[in-house]
Amino acid sequence: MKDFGYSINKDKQIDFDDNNKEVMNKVLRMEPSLQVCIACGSCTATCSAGQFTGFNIRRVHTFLRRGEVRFLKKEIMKCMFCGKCQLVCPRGVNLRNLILALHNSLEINGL
Amino acid sequence: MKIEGKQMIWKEYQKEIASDNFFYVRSCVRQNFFPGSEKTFLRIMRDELQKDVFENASHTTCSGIGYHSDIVPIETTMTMIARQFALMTEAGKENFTTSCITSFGLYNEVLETWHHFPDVEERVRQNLLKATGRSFNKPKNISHASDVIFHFRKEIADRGKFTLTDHRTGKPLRVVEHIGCHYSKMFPSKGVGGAEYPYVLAGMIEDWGGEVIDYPERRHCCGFGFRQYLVKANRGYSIACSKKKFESMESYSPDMILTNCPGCPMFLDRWQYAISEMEGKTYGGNGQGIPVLTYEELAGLVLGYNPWDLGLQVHQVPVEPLLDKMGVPYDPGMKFKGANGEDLGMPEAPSYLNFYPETA
Amino acid sequence: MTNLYQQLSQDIRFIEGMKACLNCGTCTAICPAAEFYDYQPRKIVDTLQSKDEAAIEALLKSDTIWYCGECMSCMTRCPRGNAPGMLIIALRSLSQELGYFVESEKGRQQLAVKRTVGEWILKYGYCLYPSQISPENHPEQGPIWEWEHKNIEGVMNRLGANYEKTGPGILRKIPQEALDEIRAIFEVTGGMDRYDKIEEFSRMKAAEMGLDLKEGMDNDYIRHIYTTNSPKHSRDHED
Amino acid sequence: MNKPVVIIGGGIAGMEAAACISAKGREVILLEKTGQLGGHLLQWDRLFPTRRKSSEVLRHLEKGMNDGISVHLEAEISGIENNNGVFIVKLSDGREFEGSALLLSTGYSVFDARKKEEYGYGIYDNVITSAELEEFFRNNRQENLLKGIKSKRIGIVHCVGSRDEKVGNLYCSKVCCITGVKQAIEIKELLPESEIYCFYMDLRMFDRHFEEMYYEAQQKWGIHFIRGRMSEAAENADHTLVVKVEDTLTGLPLKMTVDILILLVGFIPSPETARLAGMLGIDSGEDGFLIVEDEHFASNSTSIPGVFISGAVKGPVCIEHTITDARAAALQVLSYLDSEIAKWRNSETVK
Repeated sequence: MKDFGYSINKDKQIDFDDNNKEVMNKVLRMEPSLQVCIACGSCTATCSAGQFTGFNIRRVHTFLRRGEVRFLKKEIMKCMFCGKCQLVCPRGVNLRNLILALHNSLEINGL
Repeated sequence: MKIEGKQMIWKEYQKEIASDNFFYVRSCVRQNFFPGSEKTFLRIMRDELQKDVFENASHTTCSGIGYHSDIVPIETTMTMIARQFALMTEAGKENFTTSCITSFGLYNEVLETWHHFPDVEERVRQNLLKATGRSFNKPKNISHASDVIFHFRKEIADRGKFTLTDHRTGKPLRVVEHIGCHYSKMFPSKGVGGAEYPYVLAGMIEDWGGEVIDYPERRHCCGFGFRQYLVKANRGYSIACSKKKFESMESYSPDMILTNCPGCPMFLDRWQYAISEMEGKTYGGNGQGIPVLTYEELAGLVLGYNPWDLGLQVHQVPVEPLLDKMGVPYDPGMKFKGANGEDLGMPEAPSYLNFYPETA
Repeated sequence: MTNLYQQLSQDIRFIEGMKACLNCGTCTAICPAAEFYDYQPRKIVDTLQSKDEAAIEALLKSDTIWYCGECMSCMTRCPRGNAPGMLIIALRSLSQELGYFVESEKGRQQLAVKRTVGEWILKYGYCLYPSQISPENHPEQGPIWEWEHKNIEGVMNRLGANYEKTGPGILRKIPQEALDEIRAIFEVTGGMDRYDKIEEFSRMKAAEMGLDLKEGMDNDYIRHIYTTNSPKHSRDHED
Repeated sequence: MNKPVVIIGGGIAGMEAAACISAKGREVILLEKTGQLGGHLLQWDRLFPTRRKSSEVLRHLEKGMNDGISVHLEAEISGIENNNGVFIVKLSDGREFEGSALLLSTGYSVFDARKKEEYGYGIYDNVITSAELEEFFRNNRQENLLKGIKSKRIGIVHCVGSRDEKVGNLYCSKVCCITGVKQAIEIKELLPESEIYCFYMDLRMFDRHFEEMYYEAQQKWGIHFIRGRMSEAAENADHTLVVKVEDTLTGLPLKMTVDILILLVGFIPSPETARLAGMLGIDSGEDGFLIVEDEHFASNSTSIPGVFISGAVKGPVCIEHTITDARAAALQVLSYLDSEIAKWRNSETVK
């Protein structure tokens, strides 16, 4: 193969058709309350880990729902399980369980 | 796909296209990479259609590539454009036609700005006068050269010797079109057919016997992106955009890609080569590429011009498969010869792209 | 203290491109740059709309504003009549005026553009000129271009060009009076100032980076900016 | 001032106002341009948020149609004269009616989705509007629509023709958000296996029970919501559609294939309203809807004494609020006529 001095950029677009929905479905079965998330961001605003790292739990959930799971494993390690997110959620979503279920399913799926 | 739906939109976007007495300005990219196309445009207009197309040797770039790669300020570009208008005015012309889509977009953009901000126009007039002593009238009609060919597409078909059909089966050839972003994305009403379903190339394809193939990434940019190609470090973006289009059109097995803008055919042609060298992938089946043509080249083929007069030999993706389908005769031995048949050597064959079909 | 937002709002492209953004993302959805870079036209408009001086300064010094390809697909679709691509033009202008462009890898590339297209405009009257498009800097142009480049006069003659000759035609020699007029236009309208600024700020940056910068393309700084592509721009970086 | 009240437009507002005015003993002439009363109710299947059949609401409105109301169908108006508060309404077939007050309740039109060219309505086979989906439901033809669908992924696009300067409509059409949620649930009921994605900018659940319905859509039916305005749709060779949107909550562009795309089309001022308003000299706002005398306190009267307006001629409105508005309009019409009578009595006394 010829070296042109650059390579073809990889796509960043979310390709929903090709993405991994298995982890999403598994996590949603484990924690159905995630379905009622309205993405208001209250969780992220109050998040202890988010004060000190780039952790954004609202985004973690959104990425999961779009099947963009490739960098979630690294992300969820930042959560400290303090539970403030759950306390403020206006829809009563069990967000601690999101992280636990993600740990579990990413492991099972070898991600 | 319901064609009536598109026809309805096409009706909404009819633009006025002048039919004679043009002031013609050339394109930076087309002159370098498709000189035969500009030659062919003038040949069709002057020799076939007996139209008056005037070119002033002193006209220049509009500086559009510089402007869109942001090294040339808007004030400078507007004044460069004003100078072109001044040359047109001095030539006694009112119908401005340009070989370049970036220019076409900029001319429309600048006129739009002047319309909303007359003080800006006044300043440009003063600057032009100060720098060159010239003054100008605004054109009555601005067209891209493809608008003009579109305008005369039926006349061309009437004189045509070949059609966009497979001469062995009689079936229409499958053509994907690529419009070029600045043709109508900024000002939909300035382009034939608007921004979403431009008709400028589709109309030529239909009237010359082909079938227009719509594919999902039809509207995507070829990836030029000005600075995104000009600087080598950025070309991974440029090629990725074209690749996205090839991947999207591949399953439709198009016989050719027809283009509007000067830059797009160069990129759609060269990136097929680069992808083949980087990934071993070709898009036309049997190691072949998908031939990419300019509208002038296609018009020339329809009219029966010699493919090597049109400049089809300077394509990296060989066009012979298309010529064979259309039944256009050509002399392979003359492909890379000079004007008087002199030997200019032969280009090297790429590693994967089938460049010399007869030796394959 | 200069107010960056105020400076931007003097720019005609800013006036035309900035209405009121509702963050719907219709621009980002079809933006080619958003597909391949960490770039969202929506965020550009939102940042500008916030009038947050620190955020705007960061933007002017960032790689972000240099990712856009100015295809203007965003302009077709915005439901509020904004034109993020036009705002990019205004941002890049100001970034160069203030010398902020040299603070980012992608911004520094402006010198390479100026030394190629920028100088070709003044010298040849066109943005591109075949003798200058070297196969080594443009390997993707392929063997066909190598052949053309080697036989440029023969090929251009075959295709009916008026290569380097007087009178009208393809790739003709532009009359000296016309080139003088272009130069005068650049002098009068700030084009030359822009070129000088790109040169001057780049010279300072090259010194700071300890890279040699001479005239032309054959020097360390130009080679560096022309070819350096940090992995941070690509998706591989995230994986 | 003792002549009847002429109501133009026999949809929800016109019917309810006619019933209320006539209940107070005033004679009413109700003119309807089509062959049937009911307006847009005739097009819908079930209504949000109650899921009550549209025909049920229509039956209720029809109960108000008593002997004091003379209904004239196929009434195409050719001219209106205003002789110092006496209105002469002329029809193109020669019929003529006189009234002491005029109520305009000519409603709205549904946005023509073809104008959003990039969504391919009228071009791509599987792009339909929310109004068409109602037709399918009404006629129990949804199987027709949904048959042959493979993955059964359906996209619902919010704000089609609304909040969009490109088509000249800056305003919000209000009812589309909840209509989308309702239709998503209805599709899920029919096709439990389907995946439904709503593409929205804001979910404007402005009225009672709407938010609850949105909650139900998520919780019970697993309907997905992606925050981003759809930028374009393109057709695949197999007639499925690729849609492009920014998932603004991740900040990334997203593409997905759907089998069917449903466009939630909004309100536009009806051309008929504009024509009649022109005859009467009532002004319309920049959005094309008619201007009321006072947004708060005279929201059914206009700049012309004796001319009243009600319902969607004033802008996007749901059925419940249309009915309430029609009653308010009836009250304003009746008060106007009472005060006219009082003025006349006073002037008689002075004489």
